[in-house]
Amino acid sequence: MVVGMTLSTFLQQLINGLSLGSLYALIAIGYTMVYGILKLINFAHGDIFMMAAYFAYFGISVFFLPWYVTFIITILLTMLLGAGIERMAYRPLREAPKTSLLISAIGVSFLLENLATYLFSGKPQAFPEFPVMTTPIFVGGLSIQPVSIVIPIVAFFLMTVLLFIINKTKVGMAMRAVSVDYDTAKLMGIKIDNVISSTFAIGSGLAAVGALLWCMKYPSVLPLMGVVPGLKCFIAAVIGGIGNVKGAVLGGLILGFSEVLMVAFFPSLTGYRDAVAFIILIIILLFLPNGILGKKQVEKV
Amino acid sequence: MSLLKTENVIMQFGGVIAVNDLNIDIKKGELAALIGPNGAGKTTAFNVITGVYTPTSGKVLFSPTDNGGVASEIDISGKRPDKITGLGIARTFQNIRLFSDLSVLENVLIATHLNINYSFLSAILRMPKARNGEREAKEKCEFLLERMGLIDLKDEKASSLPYGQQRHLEIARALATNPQLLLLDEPAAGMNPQETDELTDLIFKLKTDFDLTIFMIEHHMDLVMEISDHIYVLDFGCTIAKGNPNEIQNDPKVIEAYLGVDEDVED
Amino acid sequence: MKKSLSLLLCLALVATMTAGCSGSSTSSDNSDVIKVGVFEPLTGANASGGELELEGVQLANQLHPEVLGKKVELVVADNKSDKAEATTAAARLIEKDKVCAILGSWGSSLSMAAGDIVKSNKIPAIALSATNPQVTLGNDYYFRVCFLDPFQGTVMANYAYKTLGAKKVAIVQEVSNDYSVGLAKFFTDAFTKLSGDASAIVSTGNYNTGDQDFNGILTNIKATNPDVIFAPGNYTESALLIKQARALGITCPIIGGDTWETNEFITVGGADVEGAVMSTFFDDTNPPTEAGKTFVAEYKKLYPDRQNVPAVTALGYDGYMMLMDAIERAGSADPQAIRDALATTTNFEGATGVITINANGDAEKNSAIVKVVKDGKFTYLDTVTITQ
Amino acid sequence: MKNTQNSLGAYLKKHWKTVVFLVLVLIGIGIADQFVNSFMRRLLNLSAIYTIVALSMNLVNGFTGQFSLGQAGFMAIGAYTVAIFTVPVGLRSTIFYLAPMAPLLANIQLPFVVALILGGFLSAGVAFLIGSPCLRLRGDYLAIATLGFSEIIRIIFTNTQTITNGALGIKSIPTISSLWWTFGIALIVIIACFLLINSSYGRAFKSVREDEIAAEAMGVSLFKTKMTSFLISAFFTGIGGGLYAALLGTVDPKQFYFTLTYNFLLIIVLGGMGSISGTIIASFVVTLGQEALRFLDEPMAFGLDLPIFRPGLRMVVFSFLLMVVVLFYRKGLMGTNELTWNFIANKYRSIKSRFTKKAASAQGGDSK
Repeated sequence: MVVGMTLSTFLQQLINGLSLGSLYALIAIGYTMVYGILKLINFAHGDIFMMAAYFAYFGISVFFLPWYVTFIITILLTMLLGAGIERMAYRPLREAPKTSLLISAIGVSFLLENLATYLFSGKPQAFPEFPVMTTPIFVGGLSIQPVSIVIPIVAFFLMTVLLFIINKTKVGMAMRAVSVDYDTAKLMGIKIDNVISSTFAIGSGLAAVGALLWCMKYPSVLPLMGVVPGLKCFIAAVIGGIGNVKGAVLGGLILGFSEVLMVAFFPSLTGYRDAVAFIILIIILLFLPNGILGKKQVEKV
Repeated sequence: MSLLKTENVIMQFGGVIAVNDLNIDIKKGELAALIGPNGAGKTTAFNVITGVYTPTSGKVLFSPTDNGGVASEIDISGKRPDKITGLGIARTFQNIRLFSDLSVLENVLIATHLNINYSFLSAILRMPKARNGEREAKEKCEFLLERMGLIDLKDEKASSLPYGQQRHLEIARALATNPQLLLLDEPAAGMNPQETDELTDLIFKLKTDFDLTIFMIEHHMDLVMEISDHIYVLDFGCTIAKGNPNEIQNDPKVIEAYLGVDEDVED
Repeated sequence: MKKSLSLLLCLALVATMTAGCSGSSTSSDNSDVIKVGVFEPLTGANASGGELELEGVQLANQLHPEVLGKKVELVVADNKSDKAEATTAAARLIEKDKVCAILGSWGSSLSMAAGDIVKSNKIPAIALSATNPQVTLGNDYYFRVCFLDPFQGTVMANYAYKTLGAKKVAIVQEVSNDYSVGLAKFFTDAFTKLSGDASAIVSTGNYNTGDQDFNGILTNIKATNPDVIFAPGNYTESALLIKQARALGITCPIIGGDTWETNEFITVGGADVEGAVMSTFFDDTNPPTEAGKTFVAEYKKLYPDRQNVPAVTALGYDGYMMLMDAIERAGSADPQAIRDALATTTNFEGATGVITINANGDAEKNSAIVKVVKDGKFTYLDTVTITQ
Repeated sequence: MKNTQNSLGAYLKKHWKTVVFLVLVLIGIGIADQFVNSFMRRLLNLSAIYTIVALSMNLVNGFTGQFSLGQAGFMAIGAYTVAIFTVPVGLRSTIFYLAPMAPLLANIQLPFVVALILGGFLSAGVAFLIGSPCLRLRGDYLAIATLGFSEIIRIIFTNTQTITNGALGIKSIPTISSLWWTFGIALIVIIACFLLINSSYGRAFKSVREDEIAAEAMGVSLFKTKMTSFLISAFFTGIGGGLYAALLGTVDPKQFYFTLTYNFLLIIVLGGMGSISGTIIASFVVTLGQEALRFLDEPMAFGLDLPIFRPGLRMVVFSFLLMVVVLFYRKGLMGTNELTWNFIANKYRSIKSRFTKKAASAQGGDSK
């Protein structure tokens, strides 16, 4: 099978991997930020992503708003939703055992999925087309959709912006403080609630950007569309070292490439594609428990 | 004959050296104390001995006596904590770590788990072996609670006990593992002078009754000086002095590093 | 306080439940009403199909609300596209609601899940669009009004080989969907037989329900340069798959099965699904029977803003009408009598064609409609008749 | 001899209420088995199976404090074992009509009980493989890793057509309908869990939940303890899965999507993480409640044509309920308590005293 593969097929697969991986990366960043600060797997992240897709769909296809207005509204609404979820479902449990928080996260995810099914029906909605983004350009047998180029650029741009926020701004400093030591940060007079809210808002905003780009590439909107990307992107964040923004991007790319290359090199195993992410996860956790770029954590006794 | 010996133990976390070249030698049957200012690395030393941390380098040698009365030396550095407990080292914690949601009796019973001789299957089927084992464990634990004056509270939740009694419970729990060496991490912390006196008596009694060797971290100098056979002083991870209470009290280095310079260290 | 409150809450819940479960069974004694169960996925992955079938049944019920002088009452149960729910829902229809027959369900596996229950309770059931042979096989109480997968696979293989003149075919199947896997297999068998070329299937790709990215599989397929791609599966996934195939520069025809015929297939697929070809049960522009014409007219009256009449809705209509016919012939609403009448259905004029039930309980049908997406509409292309 | 007789007598004397209760339960099952209609029977059977699986989950999640989300996968293993080994050999060629069954398995048919137990052991075997790497992970990583494994199992079952029949699933599994299978096994599992929890092993589980470092310092081997709990849980879950297959008569991979696990999570959260009796009550409440709330999905609920009643509302209500429990009744119905005679007596007393107090204060108010 490898023998039969031409160079152009291989390059095409690399392009596929790059754009898929960058999408994973965008969503993974949100996971990593929330985990970094609350040490919580935000199971609802994938569903926030789904809600963002619906917001955009309603904006353009139902309320007929111009796309740029819709995008801005979508991102803002999603940020609000993320912060709102934190306020309603996570903040009351901040002093509770970790398990309660995790269950609450699963509960929110479950609720959003069921709510979306109830409100928007289980039928897929067609996301509006963006011909500029999707009309392929053919370069020597390779087909490249502009969106496949835009996704990695946006991902890297947002990663840079985020790194700037985290490392150079006051909010970022507060975030880092909270993530290192919650109690001390509190004592230092950092407004923990605000910091956590803004973390959720930023993470959800990134999910919204991810959703917009995702829907341009895969234009169907469904209540359960966030489940699988959600799980995979969490895995991407773990692979790269959870809590680490660069790691999330790296993990997303690794995951995207592994999935596509597995399909490319082992066509008979394509049915196992979704298992790839989990297998990589378990291998990584066994040999690099803190991920590729993660820091070692010492438990206090 | 030494029961516990550490040889050049170094414990490093990233760039921080918490314990630097620790050399202690505790003889069987003695009561040794580890003192030093806050952050000197005392609890870290305990954690290395009990296996919570694997030392960066150095050896921890433990010579437990087996049933036949024969002692053999084992390097326990890097062994798992439960294995080390199984060999005969039990500990209490500085910031009490009871199983707070469980009853007082259950807390102590858990410490007998390593000596049970029945399988989970016979536990599920309630075989005679399991029933007998259960009964013996319960008798033993009730005896220990009696000794620690907690028998009337055996069905209370551990977290509902007052502070002092929680410390007693921690000791009872440690004793239930049948230790040869008992490590006490600040047993008198937070106690008033009267309670401290009672504790002093208790430690003495336990030591003889259970044929224990005791190694403790303590800030109450009166207590330490009164009951210790041997004292080690740590500062910045290094052993700066060792000797009997008299020698320590007169050691200029100790006075400088610990007693002299910083007077309110005890709090 | 809180705890006792929640305890009370739970007790209340159990109480309602017991009351609910035992209370309503009394109403079945009401002999003026004939209860017919409709057993469909109304939530979950198959909700779309379930809804369409239900609409057909409801339309038929509106037009023919009475049989034997009694009112026919539809009892709808949602099986949530889930097998465990499907069995409870079926048992509930039979035991609690005391229905005399069941219609449904969209999705063969859901119908099969109910198979044992209708069989052991001796309640007749009619599958509307469930095409898997296993639904009726070995079950004397399950009937069906549509054609079967082996037939459909053969139809599409014929279309690909004869009409399109294909020599090399690539298959993409939804590996987690029994319908898709079955159809792909029957297609493969029929096509290799027709072409006499054992290696006519040049590649087979698998994907899972819910997948959205097919670029990897499609890039592999592109390298094998097939004449046709056969991709039976869910409409959402299929629409995305076709879009991505076109974006990759794959220009060959892409064909599939009856599940494609939904509005969502076109809305999601947009311009890229133009030219996609599928087999289906019914063509609303040219109904084969008088009953079909009536049905189409009534449907358009009820849903004036809908572009075309879905085939599964027609099958839903047929299922109900065939049941009414059987009840009339049986002269009673006794389940066993209805079953026997159903088994002897001959030349019943349904909307989708003339139905004769064979020994297996299946509708004898030897032709299928082939449709193509043209200008955003499912357009009649061909009627393929297979003679065994 | 005399001694054991005495102890038996003493045991009966001490626990007569429990014994009477158990006998009543058995009689109740017997009566129900005779008279209940098949819809109710199915619900009761399902409740009993949910009790088994939820209890197994609680063993790991509630008692041992390890957040595992692998129930669906272990159920799948048990269910498929029963399906593969009990389907009559004669029917197999029609069931595996796309790809014939692997010749190695095609002619093996086992009695139901044997297949059921085999399912339990296979499930435990897989749990061992999964547990060895995963149980060393920290809490939330364990959650995602076990969830991943359950998905991998589902994906494998989808793709191994000659063994599992892939997406087509296996139908015509000989079914059980008597309540004795499910309730009998549920009772055994309940008693086994109860005895286990009250043994040294159970205390070790709880110590790991309460404080891993202290547990280790008391000589409890973390890995061994977690593994024991995980294996027992997987074994019982496998059995539950086998019963599930035999109840439905058909299995396919989609049934074991990871959201199935959320059902059990809801149950143990509602019942109380770390309470056996809570889990039992919640299993029945949730299973029967899901049925009772069906009217929410029906447009004509209460005879009113309200647009809010339509398919999907029921699940919204259910997920909302889960959130309410998590946020406001974090300990669930029972917390870590058990519904013992003492517990009931205490509750009764406290409620009674509250009422008398209320009555007293009301009277006081009156006299004023």
